[in-house]
Amino acid sequence: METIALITSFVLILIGLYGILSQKNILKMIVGFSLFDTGLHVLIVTVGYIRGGTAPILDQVTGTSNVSDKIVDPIPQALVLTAIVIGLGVTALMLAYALKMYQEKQSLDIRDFKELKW
Amino acid sequence: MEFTVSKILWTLLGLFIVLNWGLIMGGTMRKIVARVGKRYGIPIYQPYIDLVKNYSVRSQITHGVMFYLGPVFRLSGGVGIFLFLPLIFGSDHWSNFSFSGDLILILYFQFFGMLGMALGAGEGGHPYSAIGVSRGLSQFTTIEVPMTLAVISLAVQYNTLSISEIVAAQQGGLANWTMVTNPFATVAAMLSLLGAFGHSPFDLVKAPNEIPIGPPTEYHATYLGVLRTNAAILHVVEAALFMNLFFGGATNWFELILKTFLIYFWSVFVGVVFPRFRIEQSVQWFLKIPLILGIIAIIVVL
Amino acid sequence: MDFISPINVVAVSLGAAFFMGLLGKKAQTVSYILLLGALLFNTIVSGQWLYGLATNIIDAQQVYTAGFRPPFSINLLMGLDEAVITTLVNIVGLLGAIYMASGLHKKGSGSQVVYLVLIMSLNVIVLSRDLFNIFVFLEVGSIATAGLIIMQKGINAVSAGFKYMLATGIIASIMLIGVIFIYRFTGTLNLDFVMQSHPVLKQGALISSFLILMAILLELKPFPANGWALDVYESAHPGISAMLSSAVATANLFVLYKFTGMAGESLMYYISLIGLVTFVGSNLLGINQTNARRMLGYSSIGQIGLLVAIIGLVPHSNANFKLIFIGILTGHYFAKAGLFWIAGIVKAQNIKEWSVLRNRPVLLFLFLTFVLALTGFPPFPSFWGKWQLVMGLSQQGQIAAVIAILVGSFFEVVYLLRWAGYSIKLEPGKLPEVKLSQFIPVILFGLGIYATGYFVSQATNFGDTINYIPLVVVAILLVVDFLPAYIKNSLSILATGWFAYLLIPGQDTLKLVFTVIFLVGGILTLIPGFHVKGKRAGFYPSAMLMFGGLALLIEAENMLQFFFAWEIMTLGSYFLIIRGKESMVHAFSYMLFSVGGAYLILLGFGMVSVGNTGLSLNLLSQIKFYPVLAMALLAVGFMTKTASLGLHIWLPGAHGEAESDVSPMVSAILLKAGVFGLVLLMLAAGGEYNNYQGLFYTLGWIGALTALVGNLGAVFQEDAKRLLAYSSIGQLGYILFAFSIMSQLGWLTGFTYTINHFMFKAILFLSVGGIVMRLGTHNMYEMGGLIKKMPFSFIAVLIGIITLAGIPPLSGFSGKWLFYNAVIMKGWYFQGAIIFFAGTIAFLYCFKLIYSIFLGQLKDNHRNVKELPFWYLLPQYILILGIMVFSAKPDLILKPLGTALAAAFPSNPLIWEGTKALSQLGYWDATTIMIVIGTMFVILLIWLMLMSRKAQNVKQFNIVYAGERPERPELTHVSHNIYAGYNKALGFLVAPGITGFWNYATNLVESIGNFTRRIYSGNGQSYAIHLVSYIVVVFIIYISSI
Amino acid sequence: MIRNFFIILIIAGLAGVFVSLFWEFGASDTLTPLATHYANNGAAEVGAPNLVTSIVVTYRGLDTLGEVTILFLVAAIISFFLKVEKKGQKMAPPRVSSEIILTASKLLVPVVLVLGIYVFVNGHLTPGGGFQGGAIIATAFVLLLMANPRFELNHRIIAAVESVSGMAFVLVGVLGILLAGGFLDNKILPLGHFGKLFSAGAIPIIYSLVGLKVGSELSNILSNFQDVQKDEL
Repeated sequence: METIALITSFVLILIGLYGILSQKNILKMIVGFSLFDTGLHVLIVTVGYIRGGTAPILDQVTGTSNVSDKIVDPIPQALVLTAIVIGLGVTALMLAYALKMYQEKQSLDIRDFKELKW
Repeated sequence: MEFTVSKILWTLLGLFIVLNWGLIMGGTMRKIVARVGKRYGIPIYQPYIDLVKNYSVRSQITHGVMFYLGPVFRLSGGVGIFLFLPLIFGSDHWSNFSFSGDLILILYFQFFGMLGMALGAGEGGHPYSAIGVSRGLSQFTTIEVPMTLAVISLAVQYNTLSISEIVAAQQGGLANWTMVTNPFATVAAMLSLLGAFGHSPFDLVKAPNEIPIGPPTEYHATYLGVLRTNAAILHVVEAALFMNLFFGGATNWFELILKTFLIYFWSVFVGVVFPRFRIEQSVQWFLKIPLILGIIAIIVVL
Repeated sequence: MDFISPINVVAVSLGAAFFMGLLGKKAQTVSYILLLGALLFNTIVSGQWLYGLATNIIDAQQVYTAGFRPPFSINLLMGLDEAVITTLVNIVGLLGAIYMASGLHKKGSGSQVVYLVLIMSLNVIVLSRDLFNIFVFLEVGSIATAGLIIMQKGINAVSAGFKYMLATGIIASIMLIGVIFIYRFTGTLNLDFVMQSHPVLKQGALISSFLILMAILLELKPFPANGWALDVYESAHPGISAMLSSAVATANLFVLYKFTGMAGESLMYYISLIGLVTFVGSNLLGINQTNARRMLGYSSIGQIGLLVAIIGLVPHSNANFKLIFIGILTGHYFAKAGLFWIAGIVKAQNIKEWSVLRNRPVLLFLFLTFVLALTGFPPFPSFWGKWQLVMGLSQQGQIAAVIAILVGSFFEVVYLLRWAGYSIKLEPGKLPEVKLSQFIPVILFGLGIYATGYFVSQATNFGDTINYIPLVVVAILLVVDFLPAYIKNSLSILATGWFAYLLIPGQDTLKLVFTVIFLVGGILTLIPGFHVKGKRAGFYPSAMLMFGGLALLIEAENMLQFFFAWEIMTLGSYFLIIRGKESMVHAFSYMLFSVGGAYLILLGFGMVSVGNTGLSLNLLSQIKFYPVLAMALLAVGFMTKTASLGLHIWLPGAHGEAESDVSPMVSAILLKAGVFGLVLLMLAAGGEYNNYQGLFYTLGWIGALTALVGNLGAVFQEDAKRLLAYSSIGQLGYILFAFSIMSQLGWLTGFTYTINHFMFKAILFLSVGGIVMRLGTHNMYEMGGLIKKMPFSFIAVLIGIITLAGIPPLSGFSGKWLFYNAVIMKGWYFQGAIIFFAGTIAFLYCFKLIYSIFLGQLKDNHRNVKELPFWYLLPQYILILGIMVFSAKPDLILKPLGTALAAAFPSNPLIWEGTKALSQLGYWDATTIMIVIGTMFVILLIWLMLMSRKAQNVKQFNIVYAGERPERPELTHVSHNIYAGYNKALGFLVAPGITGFWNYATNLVESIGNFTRRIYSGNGQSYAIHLVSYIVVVFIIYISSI
Repeated sequence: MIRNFFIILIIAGLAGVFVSLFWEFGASDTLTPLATHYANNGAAEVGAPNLVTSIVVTYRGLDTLGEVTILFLVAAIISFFLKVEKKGQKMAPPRVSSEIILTASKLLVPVVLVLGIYVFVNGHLTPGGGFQGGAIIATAFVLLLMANPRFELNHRIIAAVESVSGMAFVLVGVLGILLAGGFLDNKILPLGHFGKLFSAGAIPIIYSLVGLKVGSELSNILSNFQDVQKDEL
């Protein structure tokens, strides 16, 4: 179970990274980023997985006291929430940048933005 | 040592003798040169006539103070060397003021006259003077190198810089002369002496043919007289210096006269045989064989 | 007093930020005021804590959130370190906001919000102890930065911003992976708990901590994975660049410092390596920059690299670690912010246009302050930091690191000082009007850097032994710079006299010689300044900087004082030299050689301190760590000042092009500073019976060859002042040679030469300089015949060259005579012969000098030049008096010197019988010689005057000229290339081989830089690739090590 | 070509890094001590059945504040970055959306809004919370925009909601310092009866604020993009 998730996340991250590093089109690079992030999020959740654990919400199933052996680790889930939001923000800002760059040069090719060098 | 009246008088007497000998020797040499050149040549006493004439010329001009002082410097140079040089070994009277400085003093005092002369000539404002001076100085720098090496070699050999002690060390027969004990130094020094006396092949400084006698171009009348006087004294004194350093010094006036004559003749002899060097040639020449000899001279005494 | 909890920084900032969002377009002034208020509040909070913690009113405090203890909730720690860092961050934040007032106004509350949040986030990452929390606020920070970058209009900012986002995006993800796995392997996110569990960490945890540290390191822009940062520095609003370089970098560095606890020792090693590579590499590439802001970017990255290296190199337990770190950090912090701000004021991109600063002297002063602070000159914080760093590293035996640091610093010096030179010398354009809001922050930082410098110095070991009086004098002169020259001149002379009065009494004989040369010489060379009309802005502070430095050099007792004085003196002389019309290039090369030398000295001192305690200069006599090498380094360091062979190429230009009265200062006096250093060194080496024979033998040869080359060079000069400059090289060669002999006679020779050179070179440079001033040309062949116009100068020069040439009876001969005896006794015959040869060569240029200027034919356009001004002649004739006394009675000086030297050089002393000096070899009686020659000269003069009383003066052209009458003096004045024949014969000896070598070296460095910086192709994607590959490479190296 | 090869090489390298990292990783059967503490005492300490929420809002409240700030930042940046001077811009001819979308939007928007509100109000009881709720709310605006491209979101109101909720959030946090154990402590209000809507102290309030804030911010961002497109045409 966790291995599958793990490998998925792993593959997602690498694909995303490959996209960032190889795609010339800025939008595609941003997509690469989203993949990268998604992979990360899967990873985080996986890290919090406990064999046979259920969602960390106290209800009839779990009861309210010493539930530590019934649930999965809530912390990574809390973290992933944050991570997702941050990823969202970054992506939004990147898109804004892409928009602006397109307005400036009518191009989305990263290679066309080389005024500054050396 | 003290400046007693008698000491001063003795010195002046010595100076007088040296001057006369210088004049006569000069005349003789010119005679010899003339004869080598199949000419009759001047009478021996010609230098006296020149001197008298020069000192008694009426019309005289000057180009300014330094021009005026030039000859004075020059003559002081000559006389000074005389003063600091012990002439006759073992004689208190003829050792002049040599107590005030040693060999180094003499080596460096040569420059005194040269510099003054150069400046005087310079103010003369004649281009040839400047050219002559520049050539003279250029040649001089390299003449001095083998000479210095020789002197150092001597100083090491005798472990002293005092001339009288060097002479003392050479007493007691030909075998003790530096010429024998330290031939390389002697040869090196004798070669640089050629340059010092400025006869051909090292006479581009005065270049008698194309430039009217180089640095002294502008000098005439009394000035020229002073310069001639100096030349006479200097030749003897320089020769005497070499005599003291390499040829066992002199214990009496006759020995001195003989030795100085031979030493001076050596330069004249070379002069009549060899053609003249261009300045860069002479400069380089001294940095070849003489230099090497000088170095060897030092290596042997190490 | 009750302390405001640091959490309020977050609360207030965010509250204000959200409120500003409410204000919207209309009330921008209100929101701006709100912004300032919030920033001020932050500053007060952190400042208050700084005060409290520094004065131990209060202890470090933990701030718990959500009412739970860590590890269950996030906690902040406010300790002294945090207080310092946050204060720095908040101050620059506040001033930056003031600086960018107009920009923030234009962009509206949005930009102000972003700005405020940025500062807030920096505070949090410094304070927080929770890994994930730090990650979050790092993200906040980088997004805010990405927002601020685009405050600047234009495509450049936009694309730079995008590159920035690409990079930080990847970095953040890497860090996140690290964090999550740290949690996985240690079960906590709290830094302190992670560190506690560090010893038992498994490999996985090590790798995750590696990733976290890697991320932080990448945030700190390691070379070469930093192209994105450079573009940002270049294109963002200068205020923002300042913020990134000062505030953000500072905070991130602190985070790195916090995290190092998680890293094993092995990782520390790599951190230091990364830092060093960055420092050297980035500065190397900086050399080729022409765009000021990009250059500053390179410099920033370099400095940050250095700080990273320090974090990695110096054990944090080391008592001095924090001092070093703060010293260099603050130096960078103030200077970089200041420079970027000035860049915003100047607007000019190309460094050559920065001369506009000259329109605002205050601005120029601040600019120079910051540049010098970056290059690590005293009294700035970075100087003390660097000093401590080098000392500390040397004691750890980290010589390689020291060398790397010095090399990097040298590269930085190269481009920073070139820039300074441009802005001082080039023709100024028009300065855009300066807003007060922009001006104030720069001034405050200017003051701040001096204050910090002082405090750091007091914290440095032995730093309290530094004497600041000379700097105070300089400061005063700076303040009264508006006064007319003669007042400031009198002030300077008074000050120098005062130094002399303080130093001379009871000074030991050897130092006394130098004291007199430095300070009395200083007074004498200042006198001509009275001739100058007007203000002469900036001259006197520089001069007093130099003389003050020299004074400090004399009284230095430990290595720190010595090095401090050395740098001060260098600085002053640089500003003096660069004043000359054509001096920019020459001053630059002078500075490069000086700084290089200074670094060698620093390295040497470092090696000396190894295995010894304290810094006393006496330690030079007990070097434990590679003594010979250390000695050699120090010697070479000093020889850069004495312009010995190979290190001499700066001198002719620097001395030749300097102002008329500066040349004597730098030539007659300043050069002796190097000699002074050598003298100290050789004494410490143990005098006659030392263990460095080989070294001194080499120095002897170098000295001899220097003399030869220097004098030959002088012979072929047409420029009077350059001729003298070359002659200085030669003379200093003699001096080096004489001291290297290491015997009593040798040292007497050395001192005689030193004293003589001081006197005659001052005379010559004063008169020649004066003449150049009068005629407006340096070329001797354009002069001539001036003896009629300037008799007094002629006499002075005559005396000067007679002394120089060593002709009896003047004191030059004393030197020659001693020299011969010393050489022959030592057995250095061949070196001696070379020196003698050099000496005869001296005649050539002496004659050329005096003849071409004073004799020969007077030129038509000089027919009515006047004699030199009184203020130039006065010092000359005072010195001539000195020469005369020294010539007639050398025993006055040489006898006491001999006794003083007897301690170090017991054998074969010089014996005095009254005025007669006896050595083993010979004898010499200066007084008698003087009398004999004097009388004889007078007599002969009288004789000649008797013989030729009727001689009448004739006109200029009345000469024996083959019946012709020359039309123009030019035709008859033989001077140009007068030694052509000599040149043909020996010119090859002065073929500019050494200059060629240095040019080659320079070009090599530059081309390497040029080639390397191609990696910054400008393609943001490539930068991303650099990042990732950097991680991979470092990882591979690291993993293979554990 | 070489470039791509190089990239692949690098990525392989990075893969190596991860492999060496994942190697020791296997899902465990027990929680970390930290998590155990939350699991066992969370209910008592914070009083929220949804442990994730109690961690997000209380234990790690500061992070959440950071997140909110990030969204806020992004919104602010985009608004001044993409700001378009309202020069007499030429409007493209309005694109008429299909009947379905129009009706659907009319029908759904209120429902979606209610759902969103429900999600963040119950964030401490059930899965979900401020961010999720906010996101849902934002989708409502997306729907509106799709239905009617001309739809003008009132920036003032959104900004107001955004800022006010943000300030309130901070205020609650500060109250935590004043009234309870520390910044963002939720015990400024009684924990109430476990599992009821009005329980877990300040959490419902905070989460509602977050919800409003996130919702408004996201919609703000969206509308900004929308504005730009408008004037692109």
